[in-house]
Amino acid sequence: MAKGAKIAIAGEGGQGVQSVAGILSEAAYDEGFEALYIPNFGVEQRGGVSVAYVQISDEPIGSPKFKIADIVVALSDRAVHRTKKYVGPNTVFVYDADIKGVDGALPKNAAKVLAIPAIRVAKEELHPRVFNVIIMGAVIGATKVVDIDVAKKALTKKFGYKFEQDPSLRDLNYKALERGYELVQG
Amino acid sequence: MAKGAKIAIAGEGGQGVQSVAGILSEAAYDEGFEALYIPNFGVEQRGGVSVAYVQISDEPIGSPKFKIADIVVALSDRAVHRTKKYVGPNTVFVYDADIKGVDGALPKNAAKVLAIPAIRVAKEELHPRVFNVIIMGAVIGATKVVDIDVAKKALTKKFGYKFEQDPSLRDLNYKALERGYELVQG
Amino acid sequence: MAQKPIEGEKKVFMTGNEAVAWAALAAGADIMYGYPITPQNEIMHYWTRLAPKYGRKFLQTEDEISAGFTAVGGVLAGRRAFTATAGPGNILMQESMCMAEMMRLPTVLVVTQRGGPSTATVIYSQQEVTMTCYGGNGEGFRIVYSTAGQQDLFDYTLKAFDVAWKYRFPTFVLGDGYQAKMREPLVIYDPEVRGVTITPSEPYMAKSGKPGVDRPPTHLRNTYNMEEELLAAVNELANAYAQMAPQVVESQEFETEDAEVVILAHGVVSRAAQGAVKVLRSQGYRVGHFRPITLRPFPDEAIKRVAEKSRRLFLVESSQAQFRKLVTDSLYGVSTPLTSYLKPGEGITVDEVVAEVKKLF
Amino acid sequence: MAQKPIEGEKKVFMTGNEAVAWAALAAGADIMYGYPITPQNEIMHYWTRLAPKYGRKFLQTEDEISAGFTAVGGVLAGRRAFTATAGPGNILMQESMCMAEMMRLPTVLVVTQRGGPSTATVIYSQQEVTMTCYGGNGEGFRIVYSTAGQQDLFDYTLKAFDVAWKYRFPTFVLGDGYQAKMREPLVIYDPEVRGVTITPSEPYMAKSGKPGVDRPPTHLRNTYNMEEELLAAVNELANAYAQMAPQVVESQEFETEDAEVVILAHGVVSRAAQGAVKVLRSQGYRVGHFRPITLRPFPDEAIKRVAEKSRRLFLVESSQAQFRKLVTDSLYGVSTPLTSYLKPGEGITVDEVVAEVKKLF
Amino acid sequence: MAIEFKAVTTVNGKGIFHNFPALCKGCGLCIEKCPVKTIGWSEELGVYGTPTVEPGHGKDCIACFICQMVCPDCAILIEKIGKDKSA
Amino acid sequence: MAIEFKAVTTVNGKGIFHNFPALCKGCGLCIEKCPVKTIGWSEELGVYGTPTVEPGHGKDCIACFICQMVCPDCAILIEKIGKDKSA
Amino acid sequence: MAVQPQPQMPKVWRTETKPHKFCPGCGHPLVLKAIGEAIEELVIEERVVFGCDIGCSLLAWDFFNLDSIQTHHGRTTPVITGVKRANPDIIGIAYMGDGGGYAIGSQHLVNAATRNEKITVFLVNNTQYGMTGGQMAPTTLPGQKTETSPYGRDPETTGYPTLGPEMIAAITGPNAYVARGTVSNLRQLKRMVKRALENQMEGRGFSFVEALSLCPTNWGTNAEETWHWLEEDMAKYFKVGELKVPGEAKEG
Amino acid sequence: MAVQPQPQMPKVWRTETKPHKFCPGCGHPLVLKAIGEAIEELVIEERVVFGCDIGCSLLAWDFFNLDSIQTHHGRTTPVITGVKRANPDIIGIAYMGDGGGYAIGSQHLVNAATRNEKITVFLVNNTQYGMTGGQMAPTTLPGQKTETSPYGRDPETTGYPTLGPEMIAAITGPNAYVARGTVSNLRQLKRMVKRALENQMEGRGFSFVEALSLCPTNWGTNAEETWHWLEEDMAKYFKVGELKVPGEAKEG
Ligand SMILES: Cc1ncc(C[n+]2csc(CCOP(=O)(O)OP(=O)(O)O)c2C)c(N)n1
Ligand SMILES: Cc1ncc(C[n+]2csc(CCOP(=O)(O)OP(=O)(O)O)c2C)c(N)n1
Ligand code: SF4
Ligand code: SF4
Ligand code: SF4
Ligand code: SF4
Repeated sequence: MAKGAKIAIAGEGGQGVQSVAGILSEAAYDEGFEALYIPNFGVEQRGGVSVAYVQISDEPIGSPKFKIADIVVALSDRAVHRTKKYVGPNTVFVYDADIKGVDGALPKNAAKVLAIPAIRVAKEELHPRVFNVIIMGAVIGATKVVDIDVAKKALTKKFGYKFEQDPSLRDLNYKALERGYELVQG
Repeated sequence: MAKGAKIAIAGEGGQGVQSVAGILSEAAYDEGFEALYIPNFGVEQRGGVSVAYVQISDEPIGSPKFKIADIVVALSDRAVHRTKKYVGPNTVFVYDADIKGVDGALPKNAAKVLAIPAIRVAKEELHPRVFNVIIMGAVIGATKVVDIDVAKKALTKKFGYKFEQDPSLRDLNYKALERGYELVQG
Repeated sequence: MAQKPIEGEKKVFMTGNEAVAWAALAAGADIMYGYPITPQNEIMHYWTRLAPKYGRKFLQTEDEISAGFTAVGGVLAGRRAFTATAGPGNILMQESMCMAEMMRLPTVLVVTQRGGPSTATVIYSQQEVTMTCYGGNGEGFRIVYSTAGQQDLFDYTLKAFDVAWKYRFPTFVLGDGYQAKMREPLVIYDPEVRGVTITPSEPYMAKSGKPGVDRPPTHLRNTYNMEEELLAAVNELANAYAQMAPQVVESQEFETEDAEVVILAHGVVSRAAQGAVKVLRSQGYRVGHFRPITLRPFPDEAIKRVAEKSRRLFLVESSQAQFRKLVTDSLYGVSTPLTSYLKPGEGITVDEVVAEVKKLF
Repeated sequence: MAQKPIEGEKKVFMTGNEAVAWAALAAGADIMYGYPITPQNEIMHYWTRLAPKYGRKFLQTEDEISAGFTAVGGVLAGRRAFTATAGPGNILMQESMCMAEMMRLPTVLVVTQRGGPSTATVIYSQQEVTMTCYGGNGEGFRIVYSTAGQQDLFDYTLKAFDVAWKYRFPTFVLGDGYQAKMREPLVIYDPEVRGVTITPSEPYMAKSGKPGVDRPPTHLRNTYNMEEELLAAVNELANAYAQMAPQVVESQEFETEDAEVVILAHGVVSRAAQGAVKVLRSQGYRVGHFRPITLRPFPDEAIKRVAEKSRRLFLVESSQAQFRKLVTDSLYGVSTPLTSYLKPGEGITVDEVVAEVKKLF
Repeated sequence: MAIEFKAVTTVNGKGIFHNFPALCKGCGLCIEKCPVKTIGWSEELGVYGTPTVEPGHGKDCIACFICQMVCPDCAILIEKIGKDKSA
Repeated sequence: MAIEFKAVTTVNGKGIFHNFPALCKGCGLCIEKCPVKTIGWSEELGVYGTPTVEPGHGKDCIACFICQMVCPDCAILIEKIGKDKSA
Repeated sequence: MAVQPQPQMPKVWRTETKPHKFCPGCGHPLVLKAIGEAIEELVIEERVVFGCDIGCSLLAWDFFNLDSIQTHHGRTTPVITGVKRANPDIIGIAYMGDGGGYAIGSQHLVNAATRNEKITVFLVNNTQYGMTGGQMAPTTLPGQKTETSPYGRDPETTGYPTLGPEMIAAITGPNAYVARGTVSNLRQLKRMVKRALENQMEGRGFSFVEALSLCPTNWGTNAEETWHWLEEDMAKYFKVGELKVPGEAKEG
Repeated sequence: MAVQPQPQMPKVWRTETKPHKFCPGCGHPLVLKAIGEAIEELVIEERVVFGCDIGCSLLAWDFFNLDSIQTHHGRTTPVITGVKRANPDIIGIAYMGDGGGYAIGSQHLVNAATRNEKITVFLVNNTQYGMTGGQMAPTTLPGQKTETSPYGRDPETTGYPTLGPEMIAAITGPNAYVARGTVSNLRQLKRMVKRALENQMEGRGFSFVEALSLCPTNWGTNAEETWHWLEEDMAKYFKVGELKVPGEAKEG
């Protein structure tokens, strides 16, 4: 079948999963892929688990939603519960290692279940603010749908004006992307 | 076919065609006939020609409207124009003799076209108020669907309380009915 | 007050609007909410005159949106509440009726169809079929009786109050301006003397006991946060509807047994069809007539049986194929040729039907 | 101000709501009237940000009834006016759209379908098909484009402004919450560079010259006093509609030529159908897909051709048979067996369609 | 295209009283408002077959124009006697 | 069926300050309204994964109950020290 | 002047459609006379769009030599708002009954007023629903018998009559013109109508005139009783006068 | 008291549905706290029917241990009116946002008020449409940026903020209770809520309380700015206090 990936990323409101999905899909699109991203949305403005559905493909993309993802990333305990259903036998399920009390809830049918210390890395090594960029790196690392340099370009496109003002931000973001990428290798 | 009649009565707002139709159809019903009466109605409260459609039959009555009447009664010039279309080769068309300037408009395809001096009789012989009772008499005379005594009963049922108060009214009404009946015998 | 609106039974000569008001009284309707519109008005006029004598109530609202939603409120309070409307008013009622559909609230709405689209005429049509059966963003989980005259209006208004509460779907009595305004004989009766039972109403809200202590509180909603929740809810509605349908569906057949041509018509047009069958049979034509009484649920099986054995179907209605859509949807796969005679907003007479049907022979 | 909203053409990555706003700008829409509702909101958000830069206007009204009727007012004044809504808002717009239908006013309404019945969900469905095609007390004298993604939304919004004014029927772009909220690539363009012409708008009211002196006054009405007048008016509409239909009707076919099973789907579900055809063909199944683009007028001839030569039809939609009713009405007399897969208010994936279609082999 | 209406004209007191039967619906509003009560029912029938109005049933017309103003159908035209028509 | 919430309790000044992390959404409204500015962010995370609050970041708690009142989530319970609990 | 004396209709009245369709003795045409004369005096025939509601006002759809649109019941305010927003050169008039304005269209009236839409609303108050045959309206007087208050309007269960101009005055800014006139004082009514239109012409804002009117048909009154009901009974509840005049002294 | 200290929620709050679904820092639950406490103090739990609108108020559909009905956007007033008319023993509460009350549902609000319906309306004013993501509302302040007034609300084209209680006070009789409270004075708000309910309980008539509220999500404010917007910016336009108290002295 076509090259590409179906990705579901889920987290709490503040965790920035939608912007990860937006940047990622636009990056893929800029690279010549077909890309489709749709957020979940409901009647609650805040408080529900935020889920982003991304599809990247070298063929036109069919329906905007999918049942089974190639990769699922869950960033909170509620996100783990909410996203289990997108897991199939070929799915890589990534969750944050610091989420407590979800061991019983982790999917049993995934190809791989991966705990990554993204929250900790963000807090201790980099900056909480780039937590979602680490996640973006992780998604790219797990799917390899786009090259990491493309992702950097996309970040620059999105945050260029901020990077201008404070060049250290650029480094921080690139670092976050790379760390995220590494976290899922192995 | 079934015994009965399709009757269209039309006039100006104040001429009382709807009450004629109401009393007549109820009289027929009281006599054991099937009867259906429907008024025309539109967005104008006053001013349009008032048309009453009555069907009397010894079988259940189908659609409430009909295309061709057995008898059409038109009481004003506008009513003549409005009701021409209900006339067919078997229709008796009755109009008031005092309507001016409608000669050209009178239906040419009717079985019979009858001018009756109802307005004049009401004004000169009886009382303008019983004009519509004269018309009722005329309709009965032309259709013979109900007996004139039945019509009298119906009038009494309707105006009984007034007749009690002023017995001369009863005579006036009966007279009007009879005069109307006579007017069409000719 | 304790006195019954109708004692025993009684032959009367009435307009349809009057018959509906009496039927609602006889069915034990507690309260009418309404907004004026022709040709529905006299239902309110009779109701406002009669209701106080029997301890019933009335509220004239600011528009039909409010009439629909106050009626919903009356139902929630556990009362037999109803309303009536037509045309543009029926459009505005769709909002509340869709809510009732989603929440399975037993509202009763009497529709006296008038001309459309838009304000059009205040007189007559069959142009509110699609809207009454499937209006708004609903899926047609409604019960719709299409009446053909005063006796029907009385009988099915009674029945509407029964089935609405028995099955808890919004229930519609679909009449028209002709029936509303014409006078003809009918028998009105106390349902009891005929053994007609009316399912009791009961409160959704403010039942006895302290909510959350003596009993769980009633929490009704029509909004879901996720697609899956909604799908489950709609599927549940669909299943409940499918189970109810066989109990409620009604139709009539007139000389269809050996009919070559079957006339399809509903509501008041069915009278023209019945008349035409009589005339045509008397002239030797093998013609029958099929009349769905419930448009929702539609009598799928009955019509299929009739359609399959006839040579040709002749469909007649006072709208631009609204009834035909119900028929073709129901009959998909049947190949009996279908001829239509459509007169949006105008009455149809026996003579016309006779003339048209003859062309098919 | 004179500057064009889009110069030449441009590949972009956008949500559907953004694409609609750009298309309306590019089509020369003068004014948007609207009331917030999810998932339509961002059309207004983009419009209110962009419009002032190009001298276009916006009015937020007090409700959807007003949004629809103010849009009618804008059209009467001779402007390209439009509005957008969904779900319960679409119910309320039916009143004005029925008036536009009766009076042949070229309104443009973008619908982003959400879950139903009632408030239901703010997300997605195909449950506004019946209402958009035949809503209110109307007879379906409307043009309805069902879009399947961002490119469609742009193209058909442009087209809507063209055909609305060319044929003077209310015109609808029927999208959904998925399309509204998802981002995907499309090309937006200045219609001129593609040779796409947009029929000019012109005033119904306040044309130049003193009315009654220099020219007859415009007197528009939607009310008739007699049934015959109305019948004539509706027949005229029906004729005009029938004449317009062949010019406007659109559909697409995917590998239907030799297909044993043809999938019927519209709107965004067509994408799942297209994907499924690819998968199934690659596995050796002779499967095709037919997609109506205009739901009104419905592509009767095209679908009949396809249906007649296939062994089985498989219909899939995110509603409780609303699309199926259009299909069965169109196909009456055809006997190709039809299987339906209905998921009211939920999305449909390629995998599901593949699995279901396989069951038919 | 100006439509012409035919007047029934009565001279009374200070006024030339024109009534247009094709417009007069016999509502009687003018009768009530006439300060000198000169207006009353006429034999002539109006557009709906009801009586029209004419002056001469009370005191003399004072040409106050009130009846003309209150007629909802513009069925009355008053000319003041002696007033130069061409002015 | 009463639901039990677990409190994180801090004694400060005149108050025993209970915060219920399962309710606290970290909105900070209480922080702003505290007249002695004793409330500040805690390490403990609340229901949405955001920080909860605790006293001890300003002057001593005076047990005025304002924070308890203004919390939209009822995530704070104040007990006045020395007040008889069974009263 | 023609050779034959002709009726003195306002020039914007369309003679081809006269006699009009209003009932004998109806007050609507008197309001339409005031409107017609005001338009003539302001010389704005070319710029006016006249919208009429469903209600007896619909009978005015071809009444004037003015571009006219008959809308839906209660929807004249938004239609005219839409017209005006799309083309501010137009003078938009929304003409309606009390049912259309205070009941089914009240959200439009209230919100057009608070948004200070630059349109003019003329509302005809005849204390009931005329076109549908005389049901209770928000303006029905206490004790008044109508088809839906057959035993008389009971304020305990249905409230007191809506005071429209008072409400509009309460929710509009200083640029709105608000008045209540009566067909029993046509000169004053015409002045109000003119001021209302001027307020729009000068781009100041919303203008609103309620006109107390006559409905002998549904009141079931003869000419004498008709005037009495208007001038005595209605006048008790509905005070005639100007409630808001931008930058000027009020009348009445 | 439980062995473990437990949150001091009003007893009619349903703990099973807490934490509720309102955003962090939202003012709605504060209003619901005032309502909850008032109901408790009046001991009317068994008689209350609580209706909530579409808007963020819908999130309260299972908030209370009260019989509750979530209605349509703007339609809570008629639903509760219908409930109350059908069973006058019920205490009917209609709970809604400013969009639901002053825009799409304004015809219901205005007419329920003039009919003096014996129900209680609580309206939460957060100066925009919360649930749909922050569009302009009738209450949006001049200059306030919202999703549909991205360059700030311009009173010239969109008017000034609707003053709801002032409007209701203008159209109701002496038996109505009308007030504006604020979540920044919860004790006062609760008093108003109580008086409003008492007005219904005593069968006097319509009661209406607008509550100035908080919406940090759509205001895009932190806690400090949130309070500031309410207490400084909103307070400038919306005066807190009682506007109409049947037979009693006003507060504020
Ligand atoms: C949506 C809708 N509801 C109801 C009607 C029926 N209707 C037509 S006119 C009217 C009332 C008219 O009363 P009003 O507005 O006071 O005007 P009037 O006729 O008294 O001048 C009503 C209720 C309608 N046409 N449309
Ligand atoms: C008929 C209809 N129109 C629009 C909507 C969309 N809608 C949902 S909530 C809302 C606005 C809510 O604002 P408000 O009433 O002020 O309450 P808040 O959310 O601010 O508390 C709107 C427009 C709807 N659900 N139904
Ligand atoms: S007011 Fe006019 S219509 Fe009425 S009676 Fe007098 S002249 Fe005739
Ligand atoms: S007000 Fe309540 S929810 Fe907000 S931070 Fe303070 S304790 Fe937490
Ligand atoms: S019903 Fe009343 S308002 Fe309507 S036209 Fe007749 S008199 Fe005038
Ligand atoms: S969006 Fe605003 S009003 Fe709605 S729940 Fe969130 S903070 Fe409260």
